[in-house]
Amino acid sequence: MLGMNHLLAVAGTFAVMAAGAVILPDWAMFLIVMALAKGLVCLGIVGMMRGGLVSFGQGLYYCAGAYTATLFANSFGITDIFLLCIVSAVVCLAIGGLFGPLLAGYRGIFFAMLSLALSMVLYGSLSKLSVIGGTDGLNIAAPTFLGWEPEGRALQSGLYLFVSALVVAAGAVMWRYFHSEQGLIALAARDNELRVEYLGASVRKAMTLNYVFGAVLGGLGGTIAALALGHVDPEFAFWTTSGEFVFVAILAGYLSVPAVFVAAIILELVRSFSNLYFPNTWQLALGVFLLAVIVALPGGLGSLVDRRRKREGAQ
Amino acid sequence: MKQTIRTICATLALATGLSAPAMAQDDTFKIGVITFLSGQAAESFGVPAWNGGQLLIDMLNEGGKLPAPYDKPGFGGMKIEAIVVDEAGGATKQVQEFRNLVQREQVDAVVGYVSSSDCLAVPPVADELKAFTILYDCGTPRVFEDNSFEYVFRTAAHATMDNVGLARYLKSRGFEVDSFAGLNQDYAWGQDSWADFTGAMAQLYSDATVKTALFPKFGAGQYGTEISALLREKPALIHSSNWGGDLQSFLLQATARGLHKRTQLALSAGDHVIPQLQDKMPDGIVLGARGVNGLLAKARGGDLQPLTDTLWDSYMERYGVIPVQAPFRMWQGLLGLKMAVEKAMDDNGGKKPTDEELAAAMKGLSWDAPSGRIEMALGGGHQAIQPTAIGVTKWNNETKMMELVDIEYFDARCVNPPEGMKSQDWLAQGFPGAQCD
Amino acid sequence: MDLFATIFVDGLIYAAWLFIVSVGLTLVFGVLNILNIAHGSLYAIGAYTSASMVGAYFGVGGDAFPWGSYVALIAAAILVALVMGPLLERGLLRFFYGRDEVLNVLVTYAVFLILEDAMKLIWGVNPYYVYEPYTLLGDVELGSLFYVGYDFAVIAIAIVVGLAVWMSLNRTRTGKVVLAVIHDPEMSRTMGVNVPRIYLGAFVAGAFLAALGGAVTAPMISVQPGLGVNVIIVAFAVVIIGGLGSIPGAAIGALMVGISRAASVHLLPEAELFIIYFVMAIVLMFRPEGLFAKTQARKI
Amino acid sequence: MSQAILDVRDVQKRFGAVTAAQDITVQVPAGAVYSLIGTNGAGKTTFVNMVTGYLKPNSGSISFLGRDITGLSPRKITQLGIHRSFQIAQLCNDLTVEENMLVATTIHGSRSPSLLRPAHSAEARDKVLETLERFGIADHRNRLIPELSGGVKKLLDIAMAMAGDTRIMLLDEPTSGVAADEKFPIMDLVIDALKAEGVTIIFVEHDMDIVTRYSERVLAFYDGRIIANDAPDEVLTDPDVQKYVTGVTA
Repeated sequence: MLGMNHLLAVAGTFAVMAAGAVILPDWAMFLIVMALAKGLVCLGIVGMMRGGLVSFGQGLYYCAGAYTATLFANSFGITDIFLLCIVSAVVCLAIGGLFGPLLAGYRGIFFAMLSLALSMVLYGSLSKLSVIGGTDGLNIAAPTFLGWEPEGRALQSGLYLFVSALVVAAGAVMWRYFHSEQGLIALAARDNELRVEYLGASVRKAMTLNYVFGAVLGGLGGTIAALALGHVDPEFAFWTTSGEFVFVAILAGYLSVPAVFVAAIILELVRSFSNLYFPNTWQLALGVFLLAVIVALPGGLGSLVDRRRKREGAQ
Repeated sequence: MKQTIRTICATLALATGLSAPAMAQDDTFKIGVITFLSGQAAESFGVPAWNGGQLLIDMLNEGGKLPAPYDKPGFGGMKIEAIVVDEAGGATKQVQEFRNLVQREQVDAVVGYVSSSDCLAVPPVADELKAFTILYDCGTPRVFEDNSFEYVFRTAAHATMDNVGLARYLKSRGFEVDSFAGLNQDYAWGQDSWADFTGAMAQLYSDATVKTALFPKFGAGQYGTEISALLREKPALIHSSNWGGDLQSFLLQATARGLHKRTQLALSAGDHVIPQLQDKMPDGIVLGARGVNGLLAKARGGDLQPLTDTLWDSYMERYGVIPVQAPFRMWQGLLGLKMAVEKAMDDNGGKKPTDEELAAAMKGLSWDAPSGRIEMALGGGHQAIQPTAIGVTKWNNETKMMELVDIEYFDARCVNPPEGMKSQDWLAQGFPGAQCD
Repeated sequence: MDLFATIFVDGLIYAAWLFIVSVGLTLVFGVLNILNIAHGSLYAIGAYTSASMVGAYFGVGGDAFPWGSYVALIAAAILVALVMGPLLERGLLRFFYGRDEVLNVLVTYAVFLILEDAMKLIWGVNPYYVYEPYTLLGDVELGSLFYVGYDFAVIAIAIVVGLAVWMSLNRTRTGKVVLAVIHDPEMSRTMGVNVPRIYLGAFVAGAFLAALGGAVTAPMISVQPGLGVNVIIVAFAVVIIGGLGSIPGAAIGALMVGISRAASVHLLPEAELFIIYFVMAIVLMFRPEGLFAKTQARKI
Repeated sequence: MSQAILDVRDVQKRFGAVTAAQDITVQVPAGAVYSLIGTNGAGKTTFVNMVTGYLKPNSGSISFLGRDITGLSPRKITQLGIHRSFQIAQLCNDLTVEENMLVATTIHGSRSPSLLRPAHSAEARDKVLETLERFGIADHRNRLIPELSGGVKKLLDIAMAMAGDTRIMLLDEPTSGVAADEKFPIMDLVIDALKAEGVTIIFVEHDMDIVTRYSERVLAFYDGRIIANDAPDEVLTDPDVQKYVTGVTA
């Protein structure tokens, strides 16, 4: 599966990230936890982007994962983060498996809008369901880790380490997938579906697979976000939430996996500071930043890394 | 993958570099204020509230501007410094901003939240961080009915009061309501308000039938179809908890089609649109202000009049508009905080109080505000009750101002559930323990 | 009045409004291949500008001739189109032609964010009212219900807008050139069509229609921040249902959404929130690219 | 005559009022080399598109080894071993030449592509390099498609079509866009390689020299019909063909 070099890189990445649990101040640790949780969702979009599709509705899975974890936790009193992640992933896998084949036939803006519509339907349904809090949402208790019940800074650190590990694992799995045979087919389909079909591969299957991966990642991201925030509400599925994910995915580009998480962290930092220092014009600041990124980095952050790779390869 | 490590190192370095904490100082009391500066709630609630807050903070810092017991400068002599954050962007963002305020900006207290969803999301974090927090505006009863929090206080009554007050007013003024309908925004606020109102009506007007319950989308702007449905159904009364632009648009469109001539309109939170609509708002609308706020406070008289008038006049002078409900709730929150700080300092020998000391002081506190006596009587001393009032709109052609007439004031214990009882149960059981004059 | 007639009239009024706000969106997409989120901002700017201009009109003694306020409404939309259209198209969007359409959605999303705050800086957060044009046309009694005359004026405006757009595309030389550009920009360029000018013209027209939507709506609402965001999603849904780039599609889409929404409010208010997505899902299930999209086989 | 590997009977295709193909009936024996000639719009590419599933006939049937394949999707037909190249090379523009070829070998190499097995393994790349060398385009392997000349694109397109286990190969104008002096070498390479594996070949061609040199049988198309079906010499001297197709006046 992974070569020795890759295993070392994975372990090294995790070690560096883990150091953050010691040196980072609480607020920064929380910010990174949220950024990485959203990064997981965006990684799913990046996977779809490799097949040429951009989902404007990943909030669907972000929200479904968050609510699954919350309802499961509140109904059965389970707070174990591993268990909650697995349950959400399974539920989102099922939803993704249901919608994936339906949506895999759509392309471009239609795929984007249809996925958006699905997530808005979830938004609307949850808003109506006052039994589970309606638009006000629900709270979820702090997570435990296989019986360990930390509080305060230890809780933050535990969560941070868990997310770091999850991100590294998910990143490695997705990296493996992107560069697998099936991943190459998706990349080819992005360019020329006709050719892929005439080589005898199913574009629909490639798109469905990407979509299902996106669903599971979205569910995991939502679960982490819910546990970190302690709260879920239907806004998780609102179109502006999904739009933000797309923005991170575009900022990262589809060429590099780590770039996704770096992009997510950058966006969180920009948003957090602009909100504090320009409380009246933070949207303006964010918009300008967005435009600047799109103009300056048309291929996303990943293109910086990838260009270098190609040059090195050529030498 | 090597660059992965490099990028992550860089990010971590960046993050730590930004983390130098702001130094806490003993001669200032730093509060984080969160309220809507953008979006629909900015105009109706966020900006007027913050205008009122700024005004009060300036007056307190200067000292001697307000009648006793609020004549001492600042909070116990400490200068009040405020950082304001936009509440727009959803609960997710607010939890993050809350952590930033507490951990990065090291504020001494947080005062904020108009949106119920933020009020539900923030308290667990406040307790986790042991950060003293005042919820000054939001309405949902769930905050302290479903949970209890050590460091979180709500200095305004929850929304059940608004609709119980409204129903009681209708009954005591002899309105004949054999049928009614609702038009409420399609989110928790509107849904809960409608549930509270129908609950209260079921007790007070048990024969009245519900014609239709409409829930147009938040921010819909166009109410033509809903108005047609209401005209067609011909209910005796229409209840709406709409606020802001949604309420204004609804009133403009409804009055143009004569809805108010066929049916009695009752708006549970409608006072804040008076300054904008003025005579475009028809006479005879039954109107609440979520407490004895705005015009209802101005018309009340009594012991609190000097305090009310001082703030009223200063607000009018600075902003050229009457203060409506939002600044009143900000005032009661900040004045409560002032009382709590000073009480805590009395107890600890004059040091700047810790979060624990503040929480201990705030618990069960009561104080006077322009909106009446605020008592932290519910939720184990964390949830306020306050009196409320309802009036009817009447345009004064001489002053060219909208007035509220036939005002009836309700005691806090008449319109709020007693301690230990959920508002839904209180409504369902016919207001047990209610103390009305 | 009979229930179904009421539903029809209500639906028609709402559909007229929907059509005005979405026809510009579909036109801009057809020509520039950009799905413009900032369309909502242009709508809001149109509302603000018309509120300001109508306010100013009555401020300088327009009471003597209130009908002039309608001129002010239209003039506001033209002003917005002439200022914002070239500014956005020449200043920004032209650098993104031919790029991925989803990326372009994000570009316009950024513009939307910027304009949201820019409007706040210009107009503040306090609402503006211009109710005069709304009440000027009096009431219309239909059966037992009263409607505002202005509602029917909106229907008339929608019809005029629809016919004007259709006529200028199909009955004028420039319009035919525009249709050619929609059909095949590459080919048109080689045929000597000044494509940049067509793009600019189409965007200005789209901006005008968005601003007109706002200007027409301004008298019946309170104009304040957050106005644009709600318009975008419904307008998107309408043009997706109708088929991106199709003018008749926008009309049919608006009617379908308008009527079904009215039916839902009268008969099943609980479903109102979903009805628009429901219609969209049903349509896309059978016509994956919308009702009036031309499905063209690629030449290989 | 051996058994027909491809059996096309009474096939019709209409686009609105235009009839692009009618009464198309032809049996192609296994291992044969057929060429299709005709003016633009005569129905050659429509024929190729119908056989390979891009277009569905309005009526008639197409069978492959006795199995009805009418209306199957391109993917299903490709999986049966009916492969094609394109008039306009169909390549992935964001990928390099090597990666394009890798896509072809990956897909043809396994019926169910793995989600784990790396596509860029040394083994796979060696195989790709070998193919690229055989087609003389190995020097271009790290270049992106838009940087290539028409001839190289065409070769890559054909090379990709040939990557799998082919029973019938349909080549749509294999030499269009190729420099004149390279046409014969390319055809030699392609036809020899395919013949060596016993593949049945059908190619669309405008150059009559190539038609006579490589094909065993010619189908002449005019106005959606096959107007001649015979050996090259016979067809090219047919007066109708000369009148409607080759433009040679007798």
